[in-house]
Amino acid sequence: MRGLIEEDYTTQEGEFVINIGPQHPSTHGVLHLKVWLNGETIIKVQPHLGYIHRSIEKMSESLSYRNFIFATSRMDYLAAHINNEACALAVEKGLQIEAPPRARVVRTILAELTRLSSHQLWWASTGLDLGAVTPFFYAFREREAILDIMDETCGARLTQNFLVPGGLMADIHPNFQKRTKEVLKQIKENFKEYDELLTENVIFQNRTKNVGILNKQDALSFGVTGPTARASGLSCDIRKWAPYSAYSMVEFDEILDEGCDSYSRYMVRMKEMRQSVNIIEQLIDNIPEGDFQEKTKNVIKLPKGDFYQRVETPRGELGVYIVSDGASSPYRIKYRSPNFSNLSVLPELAKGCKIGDLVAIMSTIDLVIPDIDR
Amino acid sequence: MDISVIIFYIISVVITGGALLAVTSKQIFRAAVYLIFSLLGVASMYFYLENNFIAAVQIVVYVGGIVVLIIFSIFLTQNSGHRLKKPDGKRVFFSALSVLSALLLTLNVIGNYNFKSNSNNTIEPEIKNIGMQMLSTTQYGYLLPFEVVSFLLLAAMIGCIVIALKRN
Amino acid sequence: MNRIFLYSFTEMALYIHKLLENAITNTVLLQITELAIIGVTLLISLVILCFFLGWMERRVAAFMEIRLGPNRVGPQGTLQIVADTVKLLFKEGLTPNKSDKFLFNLAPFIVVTASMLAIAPLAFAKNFSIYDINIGVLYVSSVSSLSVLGILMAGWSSYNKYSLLGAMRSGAQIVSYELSVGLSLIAIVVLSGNVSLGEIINSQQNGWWIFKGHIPAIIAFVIFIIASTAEINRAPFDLAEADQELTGGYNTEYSGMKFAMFLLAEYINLFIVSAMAATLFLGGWMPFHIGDWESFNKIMDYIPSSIWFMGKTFIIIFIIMWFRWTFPRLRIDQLLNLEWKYLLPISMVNIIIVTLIAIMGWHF
Amino acid sequence: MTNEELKTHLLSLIPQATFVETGEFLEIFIHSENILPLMKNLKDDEKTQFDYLFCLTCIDRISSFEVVYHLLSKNYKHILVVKSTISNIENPQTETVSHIWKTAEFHEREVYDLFGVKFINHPDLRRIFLEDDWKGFPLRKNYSDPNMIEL
Repeated sequence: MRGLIEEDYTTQEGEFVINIGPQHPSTHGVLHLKVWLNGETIIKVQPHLGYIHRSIEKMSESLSYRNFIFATSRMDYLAAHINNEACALAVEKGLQIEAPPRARVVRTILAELTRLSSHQLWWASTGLDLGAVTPFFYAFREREAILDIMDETCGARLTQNFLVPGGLMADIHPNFQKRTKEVLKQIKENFKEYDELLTENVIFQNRTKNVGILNKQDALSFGVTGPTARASGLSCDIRKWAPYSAYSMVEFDEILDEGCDSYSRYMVRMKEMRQSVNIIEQLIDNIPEGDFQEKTKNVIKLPKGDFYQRVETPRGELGVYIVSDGASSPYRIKYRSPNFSNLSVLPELAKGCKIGDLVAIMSTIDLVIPDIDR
Repeated sequence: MDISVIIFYIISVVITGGALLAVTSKQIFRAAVYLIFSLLGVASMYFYLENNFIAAVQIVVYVGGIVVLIIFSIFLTQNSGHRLKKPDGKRVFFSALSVLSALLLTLNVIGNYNFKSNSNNTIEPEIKNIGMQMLSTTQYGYLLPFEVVSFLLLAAMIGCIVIALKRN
Repeated sequence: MNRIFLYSFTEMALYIHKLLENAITNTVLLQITELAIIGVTLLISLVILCFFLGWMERRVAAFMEIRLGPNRVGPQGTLQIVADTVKLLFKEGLTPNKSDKFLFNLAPFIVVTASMLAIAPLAFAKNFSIYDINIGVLYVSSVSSLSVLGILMAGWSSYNKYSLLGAMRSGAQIVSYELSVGLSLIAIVVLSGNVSLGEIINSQQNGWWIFKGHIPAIIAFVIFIIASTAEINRAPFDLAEADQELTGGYNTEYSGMKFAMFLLAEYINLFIVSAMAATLFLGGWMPFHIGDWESFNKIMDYIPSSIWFMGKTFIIIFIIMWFRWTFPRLRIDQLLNLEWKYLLPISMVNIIIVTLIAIMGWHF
Repeated sequence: MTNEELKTHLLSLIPQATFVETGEFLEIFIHSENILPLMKNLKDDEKTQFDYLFCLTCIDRISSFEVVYHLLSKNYKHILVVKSTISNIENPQTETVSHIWKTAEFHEREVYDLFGVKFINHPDLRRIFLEDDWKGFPLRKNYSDPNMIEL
């Protein structure tokens, strides 16, 4: 058994160990945390990973450059499109081509829709983790509408697989613009409900404020990215640092918060949703006409060398590192997944907290386990 | 046989059975649970005697309060699930001796007490009367014991707080 | 006895009593039969009540969560809960291997029995209660403190750390919140000068205590609702179960009918708490009366007393359900802080004010 | 600093290092023995300030292992890729950098798990994904498993 050797459970007087996970309502997947407790207070947390390791990196070594993209949809399944985008961009970097403007704009819109739906799921599950069941259904109302748009255009709701190196797999659905605008209108109206239901709730604020303080130095040192790091005042938005796709065409703010606690992580995501709406609004009426795909060879071969592409997923910085030896499939692929680094800071944050706080911290870090295990 | 007699015997069995099991049980948590049954039996005996107030107080104080505290301290000590060791002979002997002398004393008192049947004029233990008695300063008033007990409890509470503060 | 109300429970009870008296001559047998009838009727009506509360909770939850809730099994989904019960009946009641099997199996019964005991002095309608004990308020609060023992037992005997943690939490929680519940009950006892539930209801002939007792009575009512929600382990104070933290707390290891017993106890407790609030603060079965407005009071009297009682109780039940489906859960230290730093001091001060009001006769 | 300035600065630190500039980022090749002083310098030096290790991985070059560090400076916004070569393929070892960047702790565990590269002085070097008794290191090129399906 992994790491469950007898001496691992040694405890001091008055301490005991509980296993949170691999099946536990608040771990959102098969994450296994071994928690040393003194009463309700956490002394130490040790994550155990790998319960759903599917070796996507090894698999990709024998897949072609067209096919390996689709394996990544299963990594961070809440941001499948953005994972695909990272891979497509990395291959395009190797081929030294650029997707046509139409493809780039559509990619960005889809990416932001993905971000919205991902953040909505996060909001839903945060409420659920803290014991409020109702937010779940309110968030899923909008998420469903977004997934319906995905369904119409990409043909799939969760694992879109809509991208190929060089552009999009197909053109957008005729209804795409109309329905997106409808959804945006709906979302903007319902932000009020989100705030009334959870953000302004006194119990919620007490549960999250001053809980799980992550200072800026630690965030940087642990490689924490995404909203989790931005809530500690660490600027790390790849959309600003190294703009890709159509992000250089739009104006938006990088949300930073100096609160460092769970509540500011929450607020950063809430504000980010509004920014995403803002980005989509700027692009949705300006989708350029033209090709949606750059012509590529049937069998793509990348030149010898390394190609690294960073993108901003809803959970942080995703890096795709392709090492090519000139063949038709990558020599080595590395996914620098945001959740892997974000998880590494969890033991640090949870020290001295209560069990209830651990749940609050986990949900505001927003872990997606398949992305950790890959 | 009247139904009240049946009820009386049922309650008696619960009290004595609970008490016996509580002292003979090998597991400390189970002993506490049997103690609950015994105390509840006493409470129902009070109900049976129509001393409702005393019965309710018995439940609130002993079952709801003291036994819960006992169970809590059992939880907090380690090895609460383990079986207790058999006590050594000397201890058994002296325990038996003390129990026996207590039994003899009780029997003696009961035997010498002249029970009067006063079923004709039952006293209604009104809460008002109890309250008045509790706070009266007359000859049979309980104000002094009442105050002494509350002072003792206050001291115990302060002591608890001091101990709890020291640990941090 | 007012003959207008054909559905008076008292009439029914008397009728059955007379019927039995004629049939059975032996007094012992008669008493046993009547006890058995009361017991069985109580059990059946409690189970039906819990079915209804279960259905109501689902529909209320669905209403809050913009969805439909059960609406297929039976009219408006009313039979859904029956179907669930049948499912639970047929499920295997697992007992963990290393658990203390005797206590593990005993615990659900203790919890259910404790909550069922508390129903005895409640007056469901005019002159209708199982046993109008002369210390009703004290009795209810003492008997309801027994359920914590069942929970502690369940948590300890499961041989599961989650269960143990849940039991510890619930123990700390119930013991603390009992104080506030008790103090807010005492507020009404002081105002009415009575401990018997029947007498307290009668004292509300010319107005309910929540109106007669000025602001202190309202404060006591609010504290009672908050503290008793905590005492019956319902969200946002459901730390003992806390699915997201302890995967179910003290009832993690329970399944089948034994689990259903905990559910049953939860709903009975919910009902008792609401009924107590309705009885003490809102006049129980007493219709809405205003001072000496004779004609208005007469009109109000035409609504049957059982409907008054149930109406008030279910309004409070709805409020407590409303809490559950909108609030996040508190943390354990916040929970205890709320009690010891806010509710308890407030109710202590409140009780002094109430006593002053009662002595000076300032209440109506 | 631009890539050129960075290059001259680094050459003053380690004269024997080689550079590749064809890719997107500047890459520096060094031997694994020199890794620790260089990394410490890169992090602490006022001029470089590489305070963010955003990727750490390994490549099996069959004749050697290559540990790749992607470094970024939040202050100067320059990026450097450090590639350290481990020539001992029988028992690959290198110094840990987990005390310089804490994120390296998990990433090095991953590399150890999948490549078998040992990190000396690592605080908690255990397998991270695979079971403790797993045979072999899956991401090595010579890894084979009877249950593996050729695609």
